[in-house]
Formats: sequence, C-alpha cells, structure tokens
Amino acid sequence: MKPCKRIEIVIEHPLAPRIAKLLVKLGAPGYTMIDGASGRGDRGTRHADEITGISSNSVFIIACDDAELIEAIIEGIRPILSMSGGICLVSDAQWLRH
Amino acid sequence: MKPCKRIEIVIEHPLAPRIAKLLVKLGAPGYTMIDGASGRGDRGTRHADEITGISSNSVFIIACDDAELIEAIIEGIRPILSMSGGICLVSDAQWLRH
Amino acid sequence: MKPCKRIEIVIEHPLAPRIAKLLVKLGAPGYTMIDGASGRGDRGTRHADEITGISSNSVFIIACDDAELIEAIIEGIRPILSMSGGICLVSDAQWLRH
Amino acid sequence: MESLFFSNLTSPPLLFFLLGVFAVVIRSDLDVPDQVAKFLSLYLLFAIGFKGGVAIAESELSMVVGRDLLMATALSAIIPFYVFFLVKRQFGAANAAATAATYGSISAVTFVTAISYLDAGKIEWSGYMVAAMALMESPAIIVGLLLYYRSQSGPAESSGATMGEMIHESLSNGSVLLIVGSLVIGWISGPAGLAQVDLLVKDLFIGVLCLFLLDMGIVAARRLRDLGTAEVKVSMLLFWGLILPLINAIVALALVFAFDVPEGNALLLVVLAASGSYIAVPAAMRLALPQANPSVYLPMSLAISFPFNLVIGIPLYHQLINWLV
Amino acid sequence: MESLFFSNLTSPPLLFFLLGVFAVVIRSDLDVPDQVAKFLSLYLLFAIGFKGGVAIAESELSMVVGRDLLMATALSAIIPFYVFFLVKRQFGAANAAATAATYGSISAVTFVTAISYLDAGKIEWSGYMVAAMALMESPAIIVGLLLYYRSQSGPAESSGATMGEMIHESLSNGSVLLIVGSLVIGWISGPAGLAQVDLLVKDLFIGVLCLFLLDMGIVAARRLRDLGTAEVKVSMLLFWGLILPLINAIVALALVFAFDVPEGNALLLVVLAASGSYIAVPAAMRLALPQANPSVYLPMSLAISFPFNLVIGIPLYHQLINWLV
Amino acid sequence: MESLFFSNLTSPPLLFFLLGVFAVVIRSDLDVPDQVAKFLSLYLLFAIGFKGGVAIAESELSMVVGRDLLMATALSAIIPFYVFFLVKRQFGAANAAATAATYGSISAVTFVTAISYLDAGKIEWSGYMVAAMALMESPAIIVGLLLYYRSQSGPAESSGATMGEMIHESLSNGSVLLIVGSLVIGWISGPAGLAQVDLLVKDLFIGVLCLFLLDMGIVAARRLRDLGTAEVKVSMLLFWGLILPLINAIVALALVFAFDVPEGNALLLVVLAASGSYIAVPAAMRLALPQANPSVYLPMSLAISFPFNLVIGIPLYHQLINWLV
Ligand SMILES: Nc1ncnc2c1ncn2[C@@H]1O[C@H](COP(=O)(O)O)[C@@H](O)[C@H]1O
Ligand SMILES: Nc1ncnc2c1ncn2[C@@H]1O[C@H](COP(=O)(O)O)[C@@H](O)[C@H]1O
Ligand SMILES: Nc1ncnc2c1ncn2[C@@H]1O[C@H](COP(=O)(O)O)[C@@H](O)[C@H]1O
Ligand code: NA
Ligand code: NA
Ligand code: NA
Repeated sequence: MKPCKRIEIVIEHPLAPRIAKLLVKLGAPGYTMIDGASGRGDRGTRHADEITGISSNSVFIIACDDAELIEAIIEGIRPILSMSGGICLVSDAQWLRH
Repeated sequence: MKPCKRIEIVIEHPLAPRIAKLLVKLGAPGYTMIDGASGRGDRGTRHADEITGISSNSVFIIACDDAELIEAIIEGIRPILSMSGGICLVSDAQWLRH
Repeated sequence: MKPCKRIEIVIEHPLAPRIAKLLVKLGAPGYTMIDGASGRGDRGTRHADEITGISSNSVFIIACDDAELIEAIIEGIRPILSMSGGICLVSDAQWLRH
Repeated sequence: MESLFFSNLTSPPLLFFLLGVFAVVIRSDLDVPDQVAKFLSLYLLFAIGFKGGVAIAESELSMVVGRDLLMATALSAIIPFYVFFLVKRQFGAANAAATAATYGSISAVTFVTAISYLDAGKIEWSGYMVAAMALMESPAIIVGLLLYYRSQSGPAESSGATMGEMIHESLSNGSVLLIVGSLVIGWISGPAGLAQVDLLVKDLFIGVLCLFLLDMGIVAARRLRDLGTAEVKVSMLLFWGLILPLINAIVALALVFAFDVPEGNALLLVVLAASGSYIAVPAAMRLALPQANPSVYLPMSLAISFPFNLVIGIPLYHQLINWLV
Repeated sequence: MESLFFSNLTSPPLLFFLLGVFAVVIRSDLDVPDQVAKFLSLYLLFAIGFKGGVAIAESELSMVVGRDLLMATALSAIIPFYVFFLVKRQFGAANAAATAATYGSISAVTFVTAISYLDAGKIEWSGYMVAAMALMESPAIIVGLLLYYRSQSGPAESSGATMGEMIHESLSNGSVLLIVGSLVIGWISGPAGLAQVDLLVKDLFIGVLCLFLLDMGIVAARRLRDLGTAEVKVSMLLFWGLILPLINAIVALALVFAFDVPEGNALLLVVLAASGSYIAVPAAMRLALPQANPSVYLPMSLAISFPFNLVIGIPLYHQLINWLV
Repeated sequence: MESLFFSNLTSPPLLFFLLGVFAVVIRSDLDVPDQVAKFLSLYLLFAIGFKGGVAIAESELSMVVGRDLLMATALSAIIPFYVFFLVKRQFGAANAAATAATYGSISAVTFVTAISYLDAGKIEWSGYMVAAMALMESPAIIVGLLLYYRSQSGPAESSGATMGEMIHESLSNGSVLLIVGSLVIGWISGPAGLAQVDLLVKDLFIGVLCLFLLDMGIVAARRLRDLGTAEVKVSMLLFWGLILPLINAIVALALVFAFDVPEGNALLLVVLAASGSYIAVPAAMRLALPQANPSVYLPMSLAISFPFNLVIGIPLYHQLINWLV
C-alpha cells in the first residue's frame, strides 16, 4: 500500500475526451471513466436522457502518487471546469500495489 | 482548493428522486448521480437487471463545504436509509474552486 | 456515524463475479458495483464498447469497519489484480448508521 | 387436454422463456442488456395497447363490453381483500398489503402470452379486453394500501407517501400510462393509423415476445435463486405463489361462467385474475409502502406465479373453461 | 385548413409525441432508456438516408436537383446571419452565435415527420431532398462561429477549438456522418440493395418514429420545465423559439415561391428552414463555443420550436404553400 | 473473379462496415450504444439459430449431415494444434494458446455475412450448417487450454480456472447457449413456429446486420488503432492476423475438396475455419487463462482477420471453391 491522491472529476460528456487526452498528455498513470451520470449544479439539471449527450456527465477517477503530476492535472483541468462547469475533488487514499 | 466533505449515498433506484428533491430543498450546492448500480447488503442482492428498476441502486456524490448543511443532509437521509436500506459514507476532500 | 474504510476496486468486467464471490465468501458487509466503466492503465485502453465486455471495467465500492476483514479483502484481491490489472484504493470515511 | 399443454410447450415464446431459465440453472452469462429489456417491455405495451385501441374503434360498443370491463375492475378490487386476509398472519400487515395489491393487479406479459396462445389456436377474443387489462392495473394498489392503513391501530406510520401521492403514483406509473395512452391513440387513429404501423405492431409481436420472455426467464430464475433472503419462509412463498393464482382463477372462472363469457375473452379474464403484477405494483409499493419487503412479494409474483401461469396456468384455465362451457 | 391540422393531430407519430409531453406533465416515470433512444435516432437517420440514396439512384439528376440543393445550402448559410443580429442584444454574442447555428441547421426528426405527413396525404416528394437535408446540417455551424469571432473585438477568447477543429467537428458529427453515409450507400447499392433491407428501412419506419417521438415528447417537456434556469428570460426564449421558425419559414416560402418548387419538395424545404438542430449543432457548440450556455439554445430549439413545428408548423406551412401556389 | 469482389463491395452490410471504419478514421463520434450493440448480436444469433433449427426440422438427416458436422468439429479441434506451434515462439505459451483457441473457434458474424453473400448470389446452403457453426464454438477452447497446460513444465500456474470450470465456461457462454438454444427451439417448433416469427427472423435480418456491422466497423477500427499497446510487435500481429485465416481456409478447402462438399456448404465451412472468435473465446480466456494478454489475440482476430474475411476472404474463398470444384 502506498499513499496517493484520489482525484475525482465530474465533467459534461462532450468534454470527456478532452480530459482523457489531457491526462494522457500529462502522463497520468491511468484513469477510470463512468459515463451517463446525471447531476445538478450552478448550470441547472443535467438529465442524462438526451441523444446528444450534452446533458449528461462523465465521472473520472484518477489515482496518482506524484505530487508534481497532481498539480499539473489540477492546473490543466481548472480552465476546462471554469468554462463548462463540473467539479473536481481531491482526497487522500492508500493505493494497493499488486 | 477548499476543504469540504464528500458525501456518497447508495439508495434503491425508486427512491432516488426523493433524495434529489431533498437535496434541492435543503439547498445543497449540487450533486452527481450514477444510475444502474447493482449491489449487495443486508436486504440481499440487487441485480440491476429488472425492467421495474426496483432491484437496482443509484449512487449519489455530493460535495459540500457547509457544516450545517452537511448535518441537515445527513439527518434528512437517515430516515430514508432506515426505511429502505442503502449506505451513506462521508469523507474529507479538497474541492477545486475554478 | 462510525469510522470505516472505503475500498474502491476497478477490475475488468469478466472478473467482476469473482470479486463478488470473494466478498461474499469473506463475509463483507456489502458492496455496490457499477458496470460499464471505461479506462486506461498499463494494459492500454479499455473502451467499454464491446459486446464481449472484456474491454470494460466494473467499479466496486465497499464500506467496511472490521480491520481484519479489510486485510482479508485486500489480500484476496491482490492476486486477482496482479493477474489481470486494475486498481484498488483504500481511504478513510465515516459511515452513517441508520 | 394433454395436447393443450403440449402445444403450449412447443410454442416459441414459451420455449425461449425456458431457455432463459435454463441459462441461469447452468450458470451461463447469457443476459439481455437491461435498457433493451426495458424497451422491449415498452414495445409490448405499445403494440398491445395500439391494437386493442384499433379493435375498439372497429367494434360496436355494446352492453357486453361495459359488463366485461366492470367485471374486470371488480375482480381487481375484490381480489386484494381476501388475499390480504389469507396471507396477513404469515407475512405481516405491510407485506400482506403489498401482496394483495400485486395479485389484484395484473401481469401484462402473461396477458400477451395468453393472446398469442389464443391466436395460435385461432380462438377469437375482443380488442376491448386490452382496456380491461389496463383498468385492472391500478385499483388494487389503492385497495391494498387502504387495507394496510385500516389494519394499523393508532396513527399509521407515514414514512411512505400520502393517499394523494399514492393514487397519483398508481395512475401515472409508466407502464400504466403507456398502455392506456397507446389504447387511446389506437382508438383515435383507427384502422388508418394501424395501416401505418401494423408491421411493427402486429407482425413483429411474437418474435419480440420471444426475446423478451428469454429475458424474463433469466430474471425469474435469478429471483428464484434469491428466494432465501426474504424474511418469509421459502416454503410459504412457494405455497402462496402457486395457490393464489389458482384461487383467483377460480373466482374469475365462477364469474365468467355465471355471465356466459365466450371462450377467448373468458380465458383472458381468468388469466388477468390469476396473474400478479411485477412492474407497476412493485414500483408503486416501494414509494407508497416502503415498509413492505420487496423480496417477499416480487419473487413470489415474478419467480413463482409468473412461470406457473405461463407454463401450466394458461392451458389449464383453458381446459377448465372448455369443461364448464 | 382545419382538416389539415386535424388530420395531423390524429396521426400516430404526433399523438405519441403528445403522450410523451403528457407523461411529463402528470409527472409519470414513463421513460425510453437513453441508449435505446439514441439507437432509434440512429435508425431514423439510417433509414431516411438509405431511402434517399436509392431514390437518387433511381431518378435522373437534372438541373432542378442542383438548384434545390443549392437553395437548401444557401438557406442554411443565410439564416444564421439575420438570426445572429436579431437575438444578439438579448442573448449576448456567444449565445446568439450558437442560436444562429442552431436555426441555420435542421432537425432531422421534424424532417421525417414532415415526410410521413406527406406520405399520409399521398403528396409526392423527391428522394434528393434527403441530400438537401444532409447539406444543411453543417454550414450553419461554421457561419455561426465566424459571426461570433468577428463580433469579438481584440483577440477572440480561444478557450474553445480552432477553426480547423470546428470544421472537422461539424463534418464528422456522428449524425451528419450517418445520414451522409447511408445516403451514399443507398445510392451505390441502389434498388437491389433496397430490396434486401426494405422491410427495416421502409415498412417499420413510421412505427419506430412513433416510439422515438414518444421519447422526444418526454425530453422536450422536461426541457420546457427547466427553462427557468437559463440566463436569458423565459419569455424571451418563448418568443424567439416561436418567432424564429416563422421568420425562417417565410424566407424559405419566398424562395420556393420564386422558383416554383412543387408542393412536396416545397414543404420539405420550408420545414428544413423552420426547424432548428438539437443534435449535431448543440454537440458541436459545446466543443467549439463552450462559452455559449446550452440551456439557452437547446431548450429553445428542442422544447419550443420543435413541438411548434410538429404540431402547428407542418400543416400551417403546407396551407401557406397551397395558398401561394 | 473481379465481379465477385465487386458485388461483395456493393452489398449494404459490407458498405456499412466500411462506414464504421471510416467514422473512426476521421475521428467521428458516431457510435452504436453498447447495450444495443450487444442486443443486436443476440438478435443475430437468435435469428440464425432459429432459422437453422427449422431448416433441420424440414430436411432429412442423412449421412452427409453427420459427415459435415464431424468435419466441422474436427476442424475446430485440429486448427488450434498447428496455430499454437506456429505462433508460440513469438507470442509466448499463454498468448499462443489463446490465439489457438481463438482461431479454432469461429466468428458468428462472419458466418452470417457469408450467408447473406450466398443468399444475394442465390447459392444454396443447408440449414444444418448452423449446427456446424455451433459445434465449432467450444472445442477449440478446451484444446487451446490443454496445449497450454502441457507446454508448462512443472505444475501449471493455476491462477486461472480448473479444467472443469473451463469446460463449463466454454459450454455455458451466453452466445454459445443462445445459438444452440435457438437452434433446438427452431427444430422443436418447426415451420409452424417459424410462421409466427419469420418477419423478425428472416426479413429483418440483413437490415439489422447492416446496423450491427456499422458498429463492428467502429469497434474493429478502434482496436486497430490500439494495436501498439500489445506486448507483441504490431507487424507480427498484422502478419499472423492475415496469414492464419488463409492457412485455415486452405486446410478447410482441402477437406471440402476431398469430400466433394457442394458450393454453398463448402464456402460456409471454409469461412468458419478461416474466421476467429471475438466473443465466446476471449470472454472464456479472461477467466480460464488470465495470463494471456487480451490485447494480443483480441485485436488480431477482431481488427485484422475479421475485416479481411469480410472484405476479401469471402469472395476469395468462393473463387477458390469455384476453381477447385
Ligand atoms: N456540489 C456538487 N457535488 C457533486 N456534484 C456536483 C456539485 N456541483 C456540481 N456538480 C456536478 O457538476 C455538474 C455541473 O455542475 P455546474 O457546472 O455547477 O452546473 C452537475 O451536473 C453535477 O453533476
Ligand atoms: N458495506 C457496504 N458497502 C458498499 N455498499 C453497500 C454496503 N452495504 C450495502 N450497500 C449497498 O446498499 C444497498 C442496500 O443495502 P442493504 O440495505 O444493506 O441491503 C446494497 O444493494 C448495496 O448496493
Ligand atoms: N492510476 C489509475 N487511476 C484510475 N484508474 C486506473 C489507474 N490505473 C489503472 N486504472 C484502471 O484499471 C484498469 C486496468 O488498468 P491496467 O491494468 O493498469 O491496464 C484501467 O482500464 C483503468 O480503468
Ligand atoms: Na391478478
Ligand atoms: Na433551419
Ligand atoms: Na476458425
């Protein structure tokens, strides 16, 4: 077990590929993405009921133990979130090394 | 980044709209909801395979930094969970302000 | 509210029933499972787009407050993860007792 | 009589149901994706409702129609009374009320399977029976809840919904609304409307029913495996899950015999009485009566009564009608 | 004229749209699963594209075809100009640009509903109109974005995509690609290809349209309920959502009158002009112009203009064409 | 010969496959929702199995049938042997065993595409070939695993499943069960059963195949893009992904030539031999042999051999059969 940060991002579905691309570009060790989440925030309700996908959210989970990389991810995500809404939470976790 | 609580609720699908309504009524800053989760607990297995939706779970994620509100959310959720099962976990997190 | 550990496992879809069986065998108090997650890690991209399900992930969330059981779960999961990839994160949480 | 059971057992829809059961028994991973399964059930309600509506538009509305609709509604309101008192001691008041509502209401898939059974045997039935089915969806919910509240001494635990919410819930349930809506639309647009959609609504029906019953077989068998987790003894669930359809069928048989209902419609009425809901009622009960444990009334209706009616009930009731009439 | 509205109102597709709206109004949980709804929309694009391609393969390509396609493309490029300036003051530049792109582009479902309206009335239309529709999907996106960038003094906020990405996005959008691709495949494989798939592509079409419009009714009504959360006043959204289709229809009417386009094609062109996109354009706008607030342009097009065109617009434009010609 | 390729290339199913590939190439977001894609594949298995079963019920079961089924089963058990030894040095034992199982087994979609190719060319084939296909699904899995365990000196790494679990897994796989089950149901219910579902099972088949191949084109092209991430060199994957189908086709060609199998059945047998599984086998391998890296054998079969067989293989094998016979 190794201490790490668990980064959780909720972003509108159309921008999910940008987050994925960003993570790859920054060299994140990996990510998991859950699609089709609905939600509510400052920009109203996202119903996840639409054929366009613009009214649904994607949830990213990223485990990362490199402080600089975490910083880079957060700074990379910040402008995207400011533009389109969504949230980013960071918490402490233990990462099982197998 | 701002410290906050991350509240995670697992509830049976038919009651999800009640949780959503409760959160809006209490003035929660937002929530994200993932549908179609299966699970297992004291009330047996929920298969998420049924056309009624009564055998599937919804997962709520709520970021909240207002201590009173957190208390209100938890107290509002408690009776619903006692009645129908499910879980509620609260943990510390950092909230990226964009 | 009671302190507990929140265990989060990301595993390829075909092995999800094994994790579920393991949890039941070890006597875990319950679990929640979200299917159809995509992701990326050392073994490349999992697209969650395939009819076989072998290219998609399942996310398990387990709340557990029994230290021995937590240890047993982690040790049970470790060989499965070594074999097939995926991650396991453990963090602190408060469990709402209803 | 044997030939009835036999021909029922070689019909594709039933065989696919059994294939689904078999898949679970041998622990196969065969599975119809849940969103698609839900859509197939919407399709069946849409098709049966539309066809029923067109049939009503084409037929003369006579006294007989009114009588049959009344009979159906009455059945749906009466059944919960005795079911509630039959199972209350063993199940507790909340579970008994939910069970009463479940068996007062109907299973649309059992109904459409009975229709495809009649069609295969070239036996006539009337389109307005779809309206009878729609009418039977909701009343039982309200009766069931009233029975529960009356049985509680002191102020009822009101953790659930109010009476108003309850009635709303029972009428606005998605499947109830879709069948009633499709019925009305079929009625309004009539044969001209049917001509535009008949391929989807008529010719594809049995094929889609096969695929849906495959899924129902899987789901029912899974619930049967879970039976142990309920708070009521498995043997009791098995007993009532087999006995309640029979009792309700007999009550309905007496009615159709008394009023001399013709063969096809008689079978449909009996099947409606004998079947229990596993869509509208369980969903409504989770909101209106969350104290009731869904792992009591849902698997009883879905994993015991539903397969029983499909495999044995339909030809058996048919045989009984033939004897009586 | 009344009879036009009346026969439109009794057509099954429209009635199912209204059933969907009704379901939301009475707060029913009726819902078409989202993955299935997405697939139904793919099916409609596939079927209409394929049929259109076969029709082109079967017809002679004349000057008239070129003229009509040009007219359609021109409409799609012109509409955004005046829409942008009409709404800019009230909506702000970004929202105005997105709105302009939305209304310059088209709604495929409104188009196919107009086709089923024509077919029900036995009015002829040409297969190449599907190509016209496909041609109108994208240009408006580019015009809308150009208008926005020109309106920004100083260097444009480039948080969104570059011009190249934008053009790519507008042409590679899934629904644009599927309709164009199906059109080309229908063209290549011709009547022989159609013979292999005609049941799916032709006979099932209206039935599936019914189920899809049921979902569209639900989604549109939900968006209508959310209108309040946008940054623009609800009354303004309502106003422009009703006025823009009318203005665009009148512009198109003038064109079809000037060039003496025959009844069926004329109606389709007018409907294309009057309808606003809620698939291709909103998806492209989230990437190219994220500053624009989707809860302004999406509900306006989806919850106001779309139902208006479906229920009132199509028969109204038809009536106007009959008066003019 | 050219005309064979050409007519294959203008058939709608293949064109939609190419459209899917094109969508990924231009980075379009076109996508068939995964639950629906899974259902379409269930539908294809259901329809082909049912039709095959009815065909068996209608035909006389002769020695020829037994011979052909035996030939198919033998092929499926023999192919893994040489495939394993051919690729073992480059892939390692675990990946070689998985690859052997993959190519010994079959691709149902390649098979149904070959059937629609035969039907388009009005060439006869026998319904029992569906049974041949079903028989070829599983044996290769067991042979592949045995080869792996034998190749390990010392006690085999038993992180995977036991032999019993493995056999269970290979027989209870959802797609194997559905095709076998539908075959048996078609057989039992016969022409009378087919009459009830023929529209779904027959007339819609090619249309649905188009939509499914659209998705397969997308998925295959995505896997081709990911090829780089496997532990085996891309050039090796490309090489074996093209060579293995050819080798297996030649082996099968020799057999069908030796036994003088008629044109249609011959092509189907060759296509079965040449195709590799990407449903049943990869899913079973993840459980039975998790040491094998799925990004080796899955993209090879799905992204290289599958498109090759679809576009070039089927007409090529057909041409070779015509030359030989
Ligand atoms: N406090 C919150 N907790 C959890 N999720 C949130 C919260 N605020 C916003 N979200 C999610 O982020 C999406 C966009 O939020 P917003 O930009 O605030 O409208 C919402 O649809 C939610 O899914
Ligand atoms: N210890 C746990 N960890 C994670 N999820 C749980 C746990 N216990 C219960 N759940 C979830 O809550 C649902 C209802 O639980 P219960 O009421 O205990 O049957 C289950 O289906 C699970 O999805
Ligand atoms: N650092 C990470 N953070 C989040 N999820 C990860 C991470 N690494 C791997 N995963 C997940 O685990 C799956 C398998 O990872 P791997 O075995 O590394 O290829 C991936 O598809 C991801 O869903
Ligand atoms: Na009943
Ligand atoms: Na327009
Ligand atoms: Na093979």
